[in-house]
Amino acid sequence: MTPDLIYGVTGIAVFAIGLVGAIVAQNRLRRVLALKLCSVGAGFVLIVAAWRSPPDAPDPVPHALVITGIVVMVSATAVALALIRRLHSLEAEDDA
Amino acid sequence: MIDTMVIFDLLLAVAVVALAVASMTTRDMFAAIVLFVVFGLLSALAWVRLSAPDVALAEAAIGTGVTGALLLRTLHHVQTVERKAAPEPLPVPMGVQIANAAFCGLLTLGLAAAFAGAPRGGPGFDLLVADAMSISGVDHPVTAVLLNFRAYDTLMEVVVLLAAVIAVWQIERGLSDAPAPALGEVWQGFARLTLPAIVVVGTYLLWVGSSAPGGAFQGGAVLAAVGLLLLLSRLYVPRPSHRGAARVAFVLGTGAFAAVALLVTGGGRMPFEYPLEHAKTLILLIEGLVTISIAVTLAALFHGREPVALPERAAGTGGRDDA
Amino acid sequence: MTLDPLTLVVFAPLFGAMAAFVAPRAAAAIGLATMALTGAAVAWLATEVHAAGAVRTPLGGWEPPLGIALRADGLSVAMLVLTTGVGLLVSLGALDSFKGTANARLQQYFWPLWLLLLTGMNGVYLSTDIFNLYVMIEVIALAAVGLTVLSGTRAALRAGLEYMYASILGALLFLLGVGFVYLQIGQLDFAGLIGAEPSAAMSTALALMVVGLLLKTALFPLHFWLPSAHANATAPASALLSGLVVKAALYIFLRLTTYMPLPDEILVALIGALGAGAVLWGGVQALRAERLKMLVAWSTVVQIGLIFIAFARAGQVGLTESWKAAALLILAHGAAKAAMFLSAGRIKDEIGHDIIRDLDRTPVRPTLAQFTFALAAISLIGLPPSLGFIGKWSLMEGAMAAGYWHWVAVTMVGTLMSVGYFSRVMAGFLRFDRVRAPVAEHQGWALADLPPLVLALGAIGLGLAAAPILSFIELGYPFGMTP
Amino acid sequence: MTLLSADMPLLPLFILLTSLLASPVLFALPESAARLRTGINLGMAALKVALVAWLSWKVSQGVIYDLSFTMLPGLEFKLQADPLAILFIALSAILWLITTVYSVGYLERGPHRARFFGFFSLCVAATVGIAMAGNLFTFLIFYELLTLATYPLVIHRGSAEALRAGRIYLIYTLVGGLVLLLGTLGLWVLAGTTDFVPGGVLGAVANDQRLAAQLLFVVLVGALGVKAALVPFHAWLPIAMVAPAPVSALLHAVAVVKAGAFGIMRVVYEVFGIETAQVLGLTAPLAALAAVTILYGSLRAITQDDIKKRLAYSTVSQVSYITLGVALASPIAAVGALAHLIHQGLMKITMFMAAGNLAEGLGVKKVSAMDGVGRAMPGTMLAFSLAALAMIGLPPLAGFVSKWYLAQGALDAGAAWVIALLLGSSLLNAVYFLPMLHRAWFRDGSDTPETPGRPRIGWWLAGPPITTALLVLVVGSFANAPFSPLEWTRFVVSIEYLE
Amino acid sequence: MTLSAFLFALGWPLAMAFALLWEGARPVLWRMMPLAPLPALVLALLNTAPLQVTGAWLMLGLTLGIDDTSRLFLVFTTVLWIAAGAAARHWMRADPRATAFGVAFLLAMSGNLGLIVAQDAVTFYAAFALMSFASYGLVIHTRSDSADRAAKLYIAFVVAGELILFSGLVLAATQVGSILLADLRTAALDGLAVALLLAGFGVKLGVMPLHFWLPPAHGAAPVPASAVLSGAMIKAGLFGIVSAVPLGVVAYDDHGTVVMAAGMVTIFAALLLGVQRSAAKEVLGFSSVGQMGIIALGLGAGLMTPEAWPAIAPLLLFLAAHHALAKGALFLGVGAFAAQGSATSRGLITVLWLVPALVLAGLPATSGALGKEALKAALAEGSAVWAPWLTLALTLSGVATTLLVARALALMWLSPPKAPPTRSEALALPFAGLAGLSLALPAIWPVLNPIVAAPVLQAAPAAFWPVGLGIAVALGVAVTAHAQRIGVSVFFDGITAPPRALVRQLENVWAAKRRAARRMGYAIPRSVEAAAQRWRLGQTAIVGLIAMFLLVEAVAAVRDDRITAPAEYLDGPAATPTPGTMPESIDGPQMEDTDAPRDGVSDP
Repeated sequence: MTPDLIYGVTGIAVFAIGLVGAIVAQNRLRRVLALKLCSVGAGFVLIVAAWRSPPDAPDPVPHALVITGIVVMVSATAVALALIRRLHSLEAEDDA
Repeated sequence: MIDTMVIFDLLLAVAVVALAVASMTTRDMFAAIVLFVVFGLLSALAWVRLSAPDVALAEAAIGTGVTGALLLRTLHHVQTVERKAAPEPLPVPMGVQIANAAFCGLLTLGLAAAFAGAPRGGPGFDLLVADAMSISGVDHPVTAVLLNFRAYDTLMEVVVLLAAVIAVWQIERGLSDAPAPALGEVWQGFARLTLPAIVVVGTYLLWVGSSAPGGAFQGGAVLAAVGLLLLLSRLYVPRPSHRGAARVAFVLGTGAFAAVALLVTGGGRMPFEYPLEHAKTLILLIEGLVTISIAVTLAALFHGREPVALPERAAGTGGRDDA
Repeated sequence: MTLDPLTLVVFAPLFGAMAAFVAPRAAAAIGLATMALTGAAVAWLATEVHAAGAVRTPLGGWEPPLGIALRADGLSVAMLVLTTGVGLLVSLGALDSFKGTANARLQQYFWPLWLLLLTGMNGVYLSTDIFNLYVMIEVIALAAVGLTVLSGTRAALRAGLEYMYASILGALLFLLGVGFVYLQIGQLDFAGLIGAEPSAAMSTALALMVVGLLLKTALFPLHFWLPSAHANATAPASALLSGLVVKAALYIFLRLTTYMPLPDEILVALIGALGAGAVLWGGVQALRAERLKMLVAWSTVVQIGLIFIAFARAGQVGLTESWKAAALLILAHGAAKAAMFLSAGRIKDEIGHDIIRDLDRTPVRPTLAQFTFALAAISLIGLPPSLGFIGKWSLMEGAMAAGYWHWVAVTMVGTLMSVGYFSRVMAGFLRFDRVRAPVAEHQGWALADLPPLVLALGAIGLGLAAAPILSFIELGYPFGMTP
Repeated sequence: MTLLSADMPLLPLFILLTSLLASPVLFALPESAARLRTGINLGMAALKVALVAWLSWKVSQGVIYDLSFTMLPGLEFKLQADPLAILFIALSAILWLITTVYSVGYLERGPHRARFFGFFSLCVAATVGIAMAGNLFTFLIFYELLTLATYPLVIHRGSAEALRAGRIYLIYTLVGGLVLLLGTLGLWVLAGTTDFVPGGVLGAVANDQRLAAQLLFVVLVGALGVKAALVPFHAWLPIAMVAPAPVSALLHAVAVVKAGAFGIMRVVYEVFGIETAQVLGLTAPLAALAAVTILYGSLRAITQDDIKKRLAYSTVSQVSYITLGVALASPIAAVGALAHLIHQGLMKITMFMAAGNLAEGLGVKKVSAMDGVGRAMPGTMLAFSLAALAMIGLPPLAGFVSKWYLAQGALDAGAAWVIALLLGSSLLNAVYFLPMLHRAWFRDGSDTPETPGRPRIGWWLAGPPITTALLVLVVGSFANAPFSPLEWTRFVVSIEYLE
Repeated sequence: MTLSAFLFALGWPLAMAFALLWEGARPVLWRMMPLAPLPALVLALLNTAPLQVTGAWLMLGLTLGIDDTSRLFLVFTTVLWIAAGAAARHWMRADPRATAFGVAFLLAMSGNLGLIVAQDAVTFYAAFALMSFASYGLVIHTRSDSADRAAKLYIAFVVAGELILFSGLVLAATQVGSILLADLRTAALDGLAVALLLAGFGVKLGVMPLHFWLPPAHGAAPVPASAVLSGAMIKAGLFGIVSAVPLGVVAYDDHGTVVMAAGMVTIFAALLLGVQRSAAKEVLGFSSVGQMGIIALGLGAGLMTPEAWPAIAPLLLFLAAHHALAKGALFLGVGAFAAQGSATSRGLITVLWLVPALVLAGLPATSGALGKEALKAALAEGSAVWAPWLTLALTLSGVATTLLVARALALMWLSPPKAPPTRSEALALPFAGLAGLSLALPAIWPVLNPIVAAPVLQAAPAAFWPVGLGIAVALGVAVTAHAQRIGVSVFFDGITAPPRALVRQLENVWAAKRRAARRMGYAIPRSVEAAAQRWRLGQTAIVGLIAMFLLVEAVAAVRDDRITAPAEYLDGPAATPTPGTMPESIDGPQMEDTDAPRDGVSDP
């Protein structure tokens, strides 16, 4: 029962939850949220893979990759949210 | 000792999963976002447990902090801009739901099995990185990877950020300044007080990045928080005349990064191959500029629309200037 | 300065994008200059590849697996040439299409986004690292979504959001796949993949990455986002999206399956079956489509399916050959579809709508655009001597030689359906008895008609150059083939 | 300067280019530039005739023209000017010139002239390409090009009816083309080559994979039979009659149906080889199919009141003479078939142009309205009558010559039934043509309102049919002269049957 | 077997004839009409061996008897009379002059039967005359103008014929010094006598140019009478020649030439004249003339070359029987056809009618073909000069007959003959019986007399084409004639109308179906696509595909037949190279160097 196993399974679970959310959710914001969960799940898997049982230091490369992933994800999220906002405004115009 | 840590790990894992489920199932969107923020912080905690403090910092600051702020801002927009009740989404037939559930279950099982069957702690880049650290120009391995070994990825990551801000400006182009969330009076005072402290923290994070956990992204995120606060507290109101400067700020990090990458080829080197003696300087320079860009960009992403001169007739009604 | 073309191919559009963003008023000029520079870089690269077979640059001097290397072989260069060439022509078309003050703002955003898109695509074609590919497809995704919603209409935004979701999800699936790859072999470069022992983690990684890519390339039944996204974008954006962007994911798929072969014959057949589904379903939808651009978008679904059939047509064993058919079809579709979308856009601009059944009710006949449309259709249908024909020929030849008659049958049915839906459009162009007003034949000629015409002629004429193209693609043995 | 040397190895290419390059120029010309267009048209057509004459001379002297260009590994785009090709090229070149003259007159002041002449040129280019194709692959390319180039011509009028006809035409021919693609691929897979070689390339395959070879034959002939209008693939031809008269003339006399017949010829002689085809037991069914088509076309023609439809069904019937001659597997019959390729072209184009003149000048489109038209348009109707009599097979007109050889060939091949078939068909020809002549010359046309006054037919319209009618007379009367179609045909057959 | 038996057989119909005069007996007698020739038939069937009886006191020394030839004649003649009687019974049911007909019919029957069993010239002549003159009543029965004319002509020829015959017989008997026919036909008669005999019998036979009476008479007589006239009575001429002329004994070249030429002319002239007639029965009459032409060919050959006669004689006998049955059937068929009320039954009768028609025309394997082919073979043994022409003529006679029969058929439909009111099916029975017999003749004949039948059975198989050609020409002519009658365009409209209507109907159905299909073709994809969007099936497909991939791969892993990485990549770059010292990467030489195919699977 090492942390990597625990958190690896956790990561996969989070990814799966996110995936379910992404394909099932109808609310636009929740779909973004779900995708973000997927991203965190993928991050878990990479970090777990980088983990070495102490005292060995972990592999830094996956860490760098996850950081990149986080930044990429926030960018994508921002664009998606901007789309949601704009679309909402336009649909509101329609209603008015 | 081990046992308690395992219990802690287990509890944390259960909490993370539970929060993830909760954020997906809670009906109230606001609650879902809050749950998500908590989930993000706990995930960051878990990553600390996995000896990944840099990632944890980045996740807490960007993945959770900035993302949460973006989500809340959007939720605010969606909830304040009046529109008729959205059409009820049509129900999906039971068969499709069952199929979804079955497939996802199967998929999860498969992923878990594959994960369980895979070697862990196996040979990665550890040895390669260790060998190359001495000539990387920095002391902290993650920073070395980010800004030297895989600098190309990082450059492209910043490009993604740039693409995002361009896309966001493009998407929300011409939108009038719809009511944005603002902080109350008390909080504005609080903001004034905290701002200098945050700037210091951010700069520090950037600086330590070369030798200890921290770096451009984390620092940028923290500095972006400054921007958020400025925007929220209306201490800074974007104006059309600031656009040029903003554009420059957006591309500053990317441009510098790319330019350095190319310019080093002047010495008969490969792109990104910093001369050993100047490596640390160059990396710090790049980091600094990238940090600025990241901070400004994240703040701009939060703000969303490009600051434009409002046509008088359309003021406050959500009209478009380019229609 | 030891500048190498590989780096330049990626960096030139990047700098161009930044410059165009910073100086919006000069965006068009910067954009064109950048296109020219990129074109020159690609040409330079092509000569080097031609001379050396394959060229590579380990960035930062760090060799893989620690570092990232850029590598170009015949296939990469072919894709680059397609991207740059089509891109250049579409850019020229865009110049005219965004004329006028109302569109000035569009132009300001079009150029940086398009150049970033180009950066991403060029990066994909030169990449040798799967994580790098992930970042690249994200660059592409964000820029592409930006272009999709350029028109700012409600339909475009809805489609763009759906596209965004699909894109992110596809990328995340890919990312998780990357995670599994690292988990298993501790490396991320192509060379590391080659020697990997089969294992559950690698299989899972392959499944995740392949499905992620299929989602991004919109193979039936994952095409749900494509038709409305491509049909509702502005014409130059549609041309880029349909002609180029889906090809990036397709290219990654092709590369990946070379280094990580699909572990079972059934999967190859499954991919082919999905392709067949795309051909048939896309064909049916195109036959019933009401709008011209929608029809063209569905035709993209069909063509993607065809490319996957080409991939699967000879089974796992014949993958070496299948590649060529797929590559030829990719090139053919890139040029022809871009031409078709541009001309469809021109027709829509001139007539004022693109309802197919009312195409013959207008006295305005943008002859040249219609002619271009027909030429592009010739390549897409696969009539000789177009490049599409050569691709289809290779596809069917391989399938026949291997005795896979079902793929031949599907291809033929698809071809017939394409005749059906394109002739619907042609009938609308050529019918005159529903118009009272005198028909102005050459009305609506414009400079903007030229780029699509060149593209369409290219799609047809390149069929004559299929042999050199094929031999060029094989430079550097992208398919691991021995001559 | 080797290009311009005495032998001019690129001569076939130049011939192809005369019309291929004319096409884009004609497209680009504004609608109003009528004179320039006419000039280019006639100039190019005349140039082509001259080049073809030169080429024929060279080929008759034994010069071999063979151009090829690799398109895919092992697969070449190949042009060759063998005597068989020359036969077809010469036909298309001469008739292009004549039809161009006619079209200029016919389309005077009509709409879409730029488009019309552009596609017209393209159509001729495709025909030349088909003639010179050195392998089935190249043939396929031009075959499809022909389909595409003729489609806009068929729907030139842009009416609903024209579009319907165009759609049917397109469906038939494109499906045919697709099947031809399948057949070409099959040939490529089976034989490893698609080249046209006198004596065939499938001899070995026919032994090993008899069924596959037979299937291939069915596929190829079926595909080509669409354009050759073999029953049951003929339905598009009468429907395509909505096209303007020059198009009909070209479709029927030169381009489309002949392309199909020519393709069948190539397939039988140079893909399978006549011996292999016989060994495979394929010629007899083909002959039977041709016979059925001959009778069916004639029978349908009798009942048609629309002049062009009657002519169209007549084409269905007459073109199958060519197929029949090929299928009889006798050198003499082959002479008949090849000669008929030319003769039928001349006869049918005359009749279609004459029919066009009737419609233009008098508004007469029905057989029942033909009363007295002979007096109203004597020149046109003389040409028409000459061609009709030639169709029936009266000596010394062209039709007689080919029928004579077909009959002889039938006896040579031991297929006496063909004689009966020919007699029957000639009888039917008489049944549907003679009433037209009777009406035209021996009935009073007082009840047709358009008759009074001289018809508005200029020499641009009247000249071409008269010319072709004279040619009908000449090629029949001087059949044995050097360079007559018949003589050339014998030359071709001596090659095809030598192997 | 005694004289009384013969006398009964001959006297029975005579007695019936007289009994008919008594009104009360008529119904019974009419009902017995088919039985009138029965005794003669029984006589013929029972006596398989030649037999001769004499009644020296009767006439000039009555000699009756049966030999091989007469027996066969008697058989088919009686059969024909039975059938005709059966038909007459119904045909005459409501006829006011039925009695007269019946008397004439029975008298003629007696005469006919009598002449066959007669063995001396006088008896023969008497019976012959009885038959001939009694037939006048049959010919004139309807009393119409045409019947009158026909009867006049008939009687004129009969008279002349009887005269000539008489003189011939007399002359012959004088020369031989005996009135026994057996003596006449074995003696060397002089040319004149033979000429007279030939002419006299020729009148009855109807060979040109002595045929003029025959078609009108056959046309005018009621159907049952026509049947016997054509089937039985004209054979009397043949029988007479065979019985009285010394065939096979002396060569009569000139006579033979004339007869043969007449026969040849007859065959074709009958065609030319026959097709112009406008009544079916007249045409059939001409057909009879033509058939007698064939007989004449045989006779002529026999006259010229006595050696060939033994071979020819049985064939002529066979042909006579063949013609009697077939032609009788055809005549009765015309009657049966006329009696039918509905088109359907007429159609049925027509189909049945085609049986004797084709038999007559010489469809291969029928009696007509067999007889003619055998005759060809036999004639080939005769004059070498004539043989090819004879062969040709015989062959073409098939065409001629076919055309005539076709003409008759056409006329039957176009202008159906009148029939008295009667039970329509009653007339069909005798017709069908005769038709069947005509078809079965090749099987029956050997039973009756194997020796006589032998050459027939050995005949070469016949060609179909004469009949086929005849049919084709007939069809062509019919079509043309019809077309001309109603106008060419009307005609073509007519023949294309049903298929056109069918096609139009199909087109309508097809168009309706197509419209429906088009609607569905538009609606279904749209709704399916809409449902897919609404139910977000694309999203499901994402997870579905991944799951499917994983499943397939798991199964493949379990089966352990996975496709592994390409062979030549395996010896690729080192797993953990150090930075800066990595000479190779994926575009290193490892890919170019190996010759192995990329896939490890197909490695040979």
